[in-house]
Amino acid sequence: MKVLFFAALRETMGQSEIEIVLEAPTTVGALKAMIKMPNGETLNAASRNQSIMAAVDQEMVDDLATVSVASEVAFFPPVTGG
Amino acid sequence: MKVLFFAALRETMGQSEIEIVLEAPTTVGALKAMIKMPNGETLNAASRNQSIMAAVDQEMVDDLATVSVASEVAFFPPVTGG
Amino acid sequence: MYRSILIQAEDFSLDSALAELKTQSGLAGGLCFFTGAVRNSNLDEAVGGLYLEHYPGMTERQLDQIVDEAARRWQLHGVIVIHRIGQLMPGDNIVLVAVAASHRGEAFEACEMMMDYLKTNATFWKKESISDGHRWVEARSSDQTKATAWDA
Amino acid sequence: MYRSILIQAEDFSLDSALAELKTQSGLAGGLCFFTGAVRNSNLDEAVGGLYLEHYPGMTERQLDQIVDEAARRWQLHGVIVIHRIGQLMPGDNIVLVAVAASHRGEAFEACEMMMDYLKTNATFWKKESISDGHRWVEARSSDQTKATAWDA
Repeated sequence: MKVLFFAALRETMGQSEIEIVLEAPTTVGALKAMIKMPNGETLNAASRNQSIMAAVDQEMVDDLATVSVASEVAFFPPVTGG
Repeated sequence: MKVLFFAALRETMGQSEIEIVLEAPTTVGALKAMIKMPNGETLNAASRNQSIMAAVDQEMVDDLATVSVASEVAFFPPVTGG
Repeated sequence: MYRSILIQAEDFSLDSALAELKTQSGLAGGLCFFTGAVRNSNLDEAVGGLYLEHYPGMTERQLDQIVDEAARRWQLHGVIVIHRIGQLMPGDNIVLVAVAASHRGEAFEACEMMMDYLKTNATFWKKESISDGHRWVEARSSDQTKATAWDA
Repeated sequence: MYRSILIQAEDFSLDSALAELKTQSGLAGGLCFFTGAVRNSNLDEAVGGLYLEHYPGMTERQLDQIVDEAARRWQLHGVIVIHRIGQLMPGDNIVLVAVAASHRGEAFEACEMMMDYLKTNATFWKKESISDGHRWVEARSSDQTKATAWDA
């Protein structure tokens, strides 16, 4: 499955996209605990100090949402368009 | 002094402007009782069946407003711009 | 605050109004525009055109007072009001109220208030061409209700 | 109801949007437009430019859902949403929301709701150029408050 990062979080991660092979469906929260930032902190830990939004298959979701082995997941800061 | 008519009232009056010589200041209501429409009815009587707005020196006023001997008075239906 | 009030037979351009507000009133973040256009029917009858009459002098004063009131209520950078007069056809623009403000909420509110006040306070009258002649458009009580609501 | 949703680097024209709404959505009497423009300062610092990033695919879906919600709430003839991406300069247009409706109150409300939802739900991010480099613009809680108010 594909994980995308946008804006400030993309810059923090140093990349816009990573591939993760899931053996079984999981949750957004569990996925955040698996992904490490360059400073070694997990996304899950980082989201205690900064707001990190999540989307699964291009729909806004919370940490309890299901991630399938083929989902497109994205993490990003609160949006600032308009 | 000058009395102006606009829109449907101008058409009813058959003219857009009349001159009235006032010997002393009066009120809008009294002026309406002096002005006759072509059918013989006064503006005052007509205003029982239709809404007639008044302006003195280009400010919206009611029947109690003062009309001086040199005022510009206008009568017209409710406005419909925009 | 920049202001421009025009009563004219000619059409207007929203892009020009936008450029004018940006040039004349500083770089406001939020710009709201309202345009009223001639509809092709009214009260279930086809409308072939609209003639707009006004009270020269008084109309400008009334519009100026409406802009004053908006400027008193909200922090605005600029306001443009353009109202057309004379013979118009279905689809033609009638009126433009354009507002520049720092915050979009203020731009929306000021624009809507000015339209509501303009509808009930500016000395314009519309005469419609219909199949069997002409008729003067009647004022709607809903417009009066909307305008009065701003005073609550 | 006519709808057009565009995400583009190019500038847009309000006059073109007005003509498009008139042509595509029938002769609506009331047309409301909101345009957001790049300001030349933010948080008391001069801003030299703005870079707009978005999430291709998801942004279009979100905007489509926002238009759905407006169409569900109000009787609208047409909606155009255009949001620019890429590098913009102070004074440049960022976003256009244009609404055609029979009644002006509906045009104003729908336009403001879509702007409020767009601010909090559409996947765009702004990065400002300031004197000592760049900074990502932070979301404002006031925008969240405004968007949430529509659900009350």
